[in-house]
Amino acid sequence: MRKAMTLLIVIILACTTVWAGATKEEGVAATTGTPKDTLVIGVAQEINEQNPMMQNDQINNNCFVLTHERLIFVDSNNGYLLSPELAESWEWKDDTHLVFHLFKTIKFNNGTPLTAADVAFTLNRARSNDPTKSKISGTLKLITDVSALDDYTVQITTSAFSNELIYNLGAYPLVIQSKAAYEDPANKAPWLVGTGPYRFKEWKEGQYVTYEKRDDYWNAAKEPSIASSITFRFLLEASQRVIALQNGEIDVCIDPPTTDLKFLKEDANITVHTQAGTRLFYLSFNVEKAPFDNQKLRQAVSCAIDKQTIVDIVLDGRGKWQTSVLNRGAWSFLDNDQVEGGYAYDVARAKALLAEAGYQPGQLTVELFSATDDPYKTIAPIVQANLKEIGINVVIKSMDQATLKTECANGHQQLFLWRWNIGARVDETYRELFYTNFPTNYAQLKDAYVDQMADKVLTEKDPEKRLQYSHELQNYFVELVPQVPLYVPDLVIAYKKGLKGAYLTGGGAHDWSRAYIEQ
Amino acid sequence: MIPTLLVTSLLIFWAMDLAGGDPVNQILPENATYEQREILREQMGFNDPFMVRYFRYIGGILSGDMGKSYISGLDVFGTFMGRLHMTLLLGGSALIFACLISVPLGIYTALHQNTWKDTLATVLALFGVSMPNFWLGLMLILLFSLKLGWLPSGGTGGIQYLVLPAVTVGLSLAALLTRTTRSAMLDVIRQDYMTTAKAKGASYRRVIYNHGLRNAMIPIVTAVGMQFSYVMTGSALAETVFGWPGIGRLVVDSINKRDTPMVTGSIILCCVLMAIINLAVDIVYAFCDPRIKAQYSGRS
Amino acid sequence: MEKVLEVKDLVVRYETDDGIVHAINGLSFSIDKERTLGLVGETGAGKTTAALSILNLVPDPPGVIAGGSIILDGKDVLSMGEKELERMRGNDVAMIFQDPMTALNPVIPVGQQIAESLEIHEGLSREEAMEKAKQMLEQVGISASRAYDYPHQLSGGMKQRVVIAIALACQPSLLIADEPTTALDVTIQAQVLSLMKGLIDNSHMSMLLITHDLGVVAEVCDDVAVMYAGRIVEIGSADDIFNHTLHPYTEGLFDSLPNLKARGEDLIPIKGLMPDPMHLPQGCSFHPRCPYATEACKTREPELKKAEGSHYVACIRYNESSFCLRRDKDAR
Amino acid sequence: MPDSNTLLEVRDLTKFFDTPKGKLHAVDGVSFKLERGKTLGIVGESGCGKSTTGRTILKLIEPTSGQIIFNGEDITNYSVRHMRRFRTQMQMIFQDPFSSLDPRQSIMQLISEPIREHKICTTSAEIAKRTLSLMDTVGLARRFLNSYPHELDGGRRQRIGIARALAVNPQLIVCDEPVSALDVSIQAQILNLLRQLQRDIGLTYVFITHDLSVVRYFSDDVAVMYLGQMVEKASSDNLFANPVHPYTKALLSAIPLPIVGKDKPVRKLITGEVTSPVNLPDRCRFFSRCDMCLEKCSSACNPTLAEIEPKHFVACHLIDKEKKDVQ
Amino acid sequence: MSKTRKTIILEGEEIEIYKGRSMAQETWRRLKRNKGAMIGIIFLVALMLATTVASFVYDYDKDIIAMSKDRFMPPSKDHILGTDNMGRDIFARVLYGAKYSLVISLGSTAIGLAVGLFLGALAGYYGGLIDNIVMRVTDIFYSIPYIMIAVVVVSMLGTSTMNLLLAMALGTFSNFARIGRASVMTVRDQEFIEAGRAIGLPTWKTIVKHVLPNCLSPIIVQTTLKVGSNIISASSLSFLGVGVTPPTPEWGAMLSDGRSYIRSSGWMCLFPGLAIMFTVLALNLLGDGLRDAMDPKLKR
Repeated sequence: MRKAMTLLIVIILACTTVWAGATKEEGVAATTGTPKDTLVIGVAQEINEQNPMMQNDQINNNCFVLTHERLIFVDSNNGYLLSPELAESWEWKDDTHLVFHLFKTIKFNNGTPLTAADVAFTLNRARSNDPTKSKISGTLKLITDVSALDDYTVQITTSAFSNELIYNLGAYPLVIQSKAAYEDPANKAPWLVGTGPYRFKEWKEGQYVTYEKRDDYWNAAKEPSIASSITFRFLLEASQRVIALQNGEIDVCIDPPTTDLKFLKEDANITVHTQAGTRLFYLSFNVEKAPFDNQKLRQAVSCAIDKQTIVDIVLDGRGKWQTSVLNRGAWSFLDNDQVEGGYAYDVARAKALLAEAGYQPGQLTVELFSATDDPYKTIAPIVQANLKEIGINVVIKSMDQATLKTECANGHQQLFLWRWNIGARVDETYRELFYTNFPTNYAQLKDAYVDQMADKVLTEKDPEKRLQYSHELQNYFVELVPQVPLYVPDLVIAYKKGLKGAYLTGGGAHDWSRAYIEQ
Repeated sequence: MIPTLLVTSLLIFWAMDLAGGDPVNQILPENATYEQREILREQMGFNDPFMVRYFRYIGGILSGDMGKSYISGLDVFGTFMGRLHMTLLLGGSALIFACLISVPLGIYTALHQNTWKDTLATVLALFGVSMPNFWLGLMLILLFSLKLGWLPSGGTGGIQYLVLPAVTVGLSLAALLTRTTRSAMLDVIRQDYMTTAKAKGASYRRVIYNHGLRNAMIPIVTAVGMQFSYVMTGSALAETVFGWPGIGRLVVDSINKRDTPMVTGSIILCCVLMAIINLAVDIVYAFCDPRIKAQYSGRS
Repeated sequence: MEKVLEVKDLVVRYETDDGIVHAINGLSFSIDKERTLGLVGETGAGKTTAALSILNLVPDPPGVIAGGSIILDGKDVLSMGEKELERMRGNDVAMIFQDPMTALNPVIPVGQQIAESLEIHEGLSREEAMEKAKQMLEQVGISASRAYDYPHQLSGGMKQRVVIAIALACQPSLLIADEPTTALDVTIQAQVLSLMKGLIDNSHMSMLLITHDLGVVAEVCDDVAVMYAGRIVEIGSADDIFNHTLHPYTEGLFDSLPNLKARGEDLIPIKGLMPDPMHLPQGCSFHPRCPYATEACKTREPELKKAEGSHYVACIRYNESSFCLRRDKDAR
Repeated sequence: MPDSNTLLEVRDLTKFFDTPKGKLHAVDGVSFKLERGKTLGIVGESGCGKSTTGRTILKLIEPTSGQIIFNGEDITNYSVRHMRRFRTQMQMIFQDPFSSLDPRQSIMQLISEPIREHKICTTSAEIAKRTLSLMDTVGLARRFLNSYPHELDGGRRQRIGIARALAVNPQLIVCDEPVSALDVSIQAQILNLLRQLQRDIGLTYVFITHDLSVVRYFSDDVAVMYLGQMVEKASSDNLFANPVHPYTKALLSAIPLPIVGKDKPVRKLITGEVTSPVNLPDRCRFFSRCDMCLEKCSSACNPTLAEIEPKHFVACHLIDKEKKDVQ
Repeated sequence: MSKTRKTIILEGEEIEIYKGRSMAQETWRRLKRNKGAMIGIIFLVALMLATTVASFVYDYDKDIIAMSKDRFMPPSKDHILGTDNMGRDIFARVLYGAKYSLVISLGSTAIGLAVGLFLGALAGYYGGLIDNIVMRVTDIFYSIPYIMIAVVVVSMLGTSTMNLLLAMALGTFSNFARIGRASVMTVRDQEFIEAGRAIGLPTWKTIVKHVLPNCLSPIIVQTTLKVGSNIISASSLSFLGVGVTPPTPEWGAMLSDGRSYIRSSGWMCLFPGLAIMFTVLALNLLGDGLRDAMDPKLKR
């Protein structure tokens, strides 16, 4: 008995020690009674990469905007207007030469000044096909060379003119990094050296990542005034984020579940912010594989899907359904009333189209590939029920996103649910989703007209014509129906009353660097 | 132990290999070029035959490298270790909580066998065993976080963050252990040596605690040892429900993301962990049972 | 002579789910100072229950002591409080159990198990008690160095010696031994019996020896009580019982023993089986098996009556002057 | 030339078990002959190998070495399949009537199992008839036909065991402590039954027990075993009247006799307990407990059985000494 | 002993015999007196009946997966358990879903039982090398928390009801192998097995006629309990998203769906959880009752 008691005491002591240790470590993140000058943001995902050009995930990009800067700033909330960030000005010298002039006062967070050499280094490294250096070379294929003309001038040589190259340079993976840092063998994490107003402090795997304010930020005009540190807490479960917000553990809650919004609205301390989003969820076909190589059948499916109900069920009405394949708000985007014809929800028409396609109701059984997580697992049964109404039986195959991508890339699917979120560059949408033999062309579309029009949209310098091409292509897709665009959810963010200075975009590329809470 | 781990690693490696999902899709963004995909495949040796990859992996482990996550690029061993203490903290607290409840309750019910108190406690324990613990977790959140607002619903931090997950895992464990303790105690009570002790004139307390519990400890410790894998399972669920960054959730998340190195590595490390725990249980066991101690010390 | 123990009209039953087991139905006997009483009976006669009753250790539930009295040194055990009982057990009355394999606590060193009694009753410190325990071990023929051994390290005979040491540790005035040698081999049995006998004689104790083996009784006991279906059917000195048997059941037991027969001679077993203690027959519970049974035996329950001296018998037919057992007939 | 009257002959039978601690000498060089219709009693304390001997004779355990000759046929190396034929000729009655009967089978099933297995009767009516007649033979009331073992007492269960053994009309029955779990009155009933069966059917018994009084009463010949070896063997009367081996003497003296007062022999106790039969040295196994040992007992090798008078065998160095003394 | 007698005619002869009670009959007799077990049985029978009726009354396409406008209706007269996020009646889904939960748990237990018992019996009866191999394999599956095995297997084979069933069978079999081995080893050493050999029964007959029937008690009890715990496991896996495919009304999947709405529509979580709990409770009550009824030690 004594021995057992001793043992028990030892166990208890051991556990208490671990406990105490853990508690101490957690102390940093313990945010009860948040001081005013810190900002804690509850996010739905964990960051997974600290080197900007090794990734392209929204959550990471939200962090890089704090620590790094791009050449130019693309204002998603303002018609994708370009403004200076690191580059004071820029111009196309001819069809293949783009020149940037940098500000001259920029300093990295390790004190070294930023020069054209750093920009050239960054862009050239990003162009590398070596996956240990860069994983985003796919977006820079047009570039043939980047060189520093002098300390503050960079010249980019391209193989052809592109309307959208400049937008690529405004993407977060292409934030400018320090050449010197990479060349310093002592620096084990050179990618942490950036010019942004914050610097990386700590990433506690599975829990949070914290950034602290720099004292020596170069751009006084954009200098953040309040938050001395910004923490992203990874609260993967939506309801938890809401509760955490209400309990004051976090100041901002990204993507609160729509069903909980009424509780947040009742809460006097909380503001619910809503704005139009850009991320498109769609139902797509494998147009190379029976039975959806049949255009009429695809049109029938398009007519059978009750998009508004999906918006109601999945988003509690907070979203818009659409017909165009482009992301809402993108340049040249055609809203539902601007589309010619189209195949909107109409069961009778769907049945007629099904008959036209040569199928009897009940004759067809198809597989729908869907990811196991939200919202796909909710959309899939609705699609199933919709198609059931016109006599198409759907068997849902659930799989994780990785498998889904592989399966779709290999063309095993008949129907699948997926998403797309590109705002500034419509060419990427046309090219990556529909261009013949493009790796991410999961619809397996091979259409010469589409390819030709996509190329035109990319290179046409006459804005009028370019717009027309894009509209034509959108209308063509509406008729071709390689995918049934479903809806774009609104961006919903809940935060403490008094939050100011946050730059929020419908696509999710938020900038929190100047956010603070007014007491 | 070593062959077991080898077979386990082979099985897991094979299973993860068969599971769908191209690792290149995990590592590269969607718009990566064919060219870059091929370079990556070559670099990572994805094109090699299965056994080559497996032995390379084992070789890596032997040289202390368990690989890097496809998703976060972090070192697998480091990530696992970084989360291990969270799971140990949760599992340990749950176990202590369970023991503190179940051992006294089990003894009490055994001593009051077939009275209403016994029936009540037994039925409660049955309810505890019958509850899915993730559901219990949800209900606890509903009550203590949402309705009462006493405790945080998830995440990490001070002790208040530990309470709900530990209770969630601990309650069903407590229910199980109460039943074990009760039946162990009932078994012991029937033994002749208990009558011997009573016949010696030992007081009731002495008989129960000095003679009874010491013997009942043996099956109880066995049960606790057997329950470690249950604790891990329970933790995996509770960690998901409460957003507790432990290894259970790590494995589940990694599988959902097809993070093969993380899954393989974590499961192998889990096995090592279980082996260590089993060893610890054996040692505790030897403390409780001199017959086993004798086996270890070589006396008969 | 002074009586150490007097059991009167004891009734014990077990109330189980399947019915009421009438284990003891009016048991009466007594043990004189420094005498050894052998309680003989077959399985299910209620011997062990009788022993447990004396220490008030009948498991409750399902056991119920429904009546009677057990007077120990002038005090009724059945009306003692829990504290009083604890003081009595192991101190005034000690018990040795049938199976030494299970009677010892497997997780406590044997020395400590002996010492426990001493700590409880003599108020000795742990060390003193252990010292005395070692002496006790030597007394029962085990080296003191084995005091720290666990039961599983000892052989069966040694375990039973330890059990005896535990029982004798506090010099009780009465020792109850419940089949102390049944589980042992015959050579060990002889050793243990002689050890017990020696210790009891030396320390002037009384003993209640419960056994089914008439041979053991003949070796050890001064007095013998024969039990059947929860009652004493015959009680008297060893000589009375062995050489002047009066009850048909006792006779049947003797006739069943092969050791008294010549080879080739048929045994004369008692016909039939022990009655089911849940459904005891009316009248004399032995009548269905008794070769001498009459109609009267089926209805009347015989009382324990004095035959001569200390010899008592419970048989209706004994009162008939012409009645004579076969054994006696043969002897004549 | 096999002696036609000899039913069973065992020559130098040995069975070792491998245990983690070493070689366990369960049976070590046991030899005997058994005539038809006779009973050989094997006595010894627990762990002396008497049960193993019984089981090895029936080849329920494969012997390590030695010979078993049954009815003139050497069955030592017969396979399990081959042995099935002999199962009708040699049977066993087990010690524990509680564990030797499958609790899930009714009496009918239990008794008819060997009948069916060896196709002694084929039609179900015949089987039933034979089962009932067996029940009559062993004195088991027919009304128990559909009962289950757990509903019966020990004596009746043992009768089932006997009926099962008898079902195949065997010539030899090995009885492994058939009465030690029973009360005296029941024990007498079973012993009577076994004896009556021997008389009626002419059965041959190997009667294994630790109870010397039973063996004296029941057996024609008695073999005393100690730690796997036979130390003395003689006819029952001879052995009990004139025990020679110190162990036999101690054993006989240890029996508590139910006699009070008259001519009671003085008991002689031996010290110590049976040692473990693992890794035994090659010397007299009784050496450590023997109070009569000679100097050479500590050094000399294990004594072998020697015939000191007709049909009286003893394995002891004392015999040699006596012989020398005589010389 | 049973007082009931009956008369049979055998060979033209009339014999009055006791109507013996086999172990099964005896168990049933004792089980009938166990209130908890009877409640369990009644609940289970009622549930099965209700499920059978439900599959006739409700149309899968119309009542189980079709959407309606009545979304998030709290429990009311029209929908006694309310409706879910797609306006489907929870009562219908819970009843209909019992089928999935029961089929998955029964199926996985049955497969696990068959495989585990076979391996366990083999290991237990023959011992030696076979025992060693079988036990090492079971050890592997025993030391990894079942949820990890199941998640890996499901992700390897793909998400479907059948694969879920298989994955859980894999987590179950080691349990049965252990129990099968232990009980076969206990029975193997009993004298009646030797008695069977003595009358010349071949090994396979001994195993089938004597060993297996006598191992049944612990196995039946364990099976009952395992069916219960597999219901929980299945729902845990569905909860983690590796269970059945939507919109299958499996209880765990319903819980997982309801989890997002726990705050606004708690009934979506409450009722499937209660359904799991009561079903498992019923199975546990039955299992406990069986254990008591089959264990002669506990006979009072």
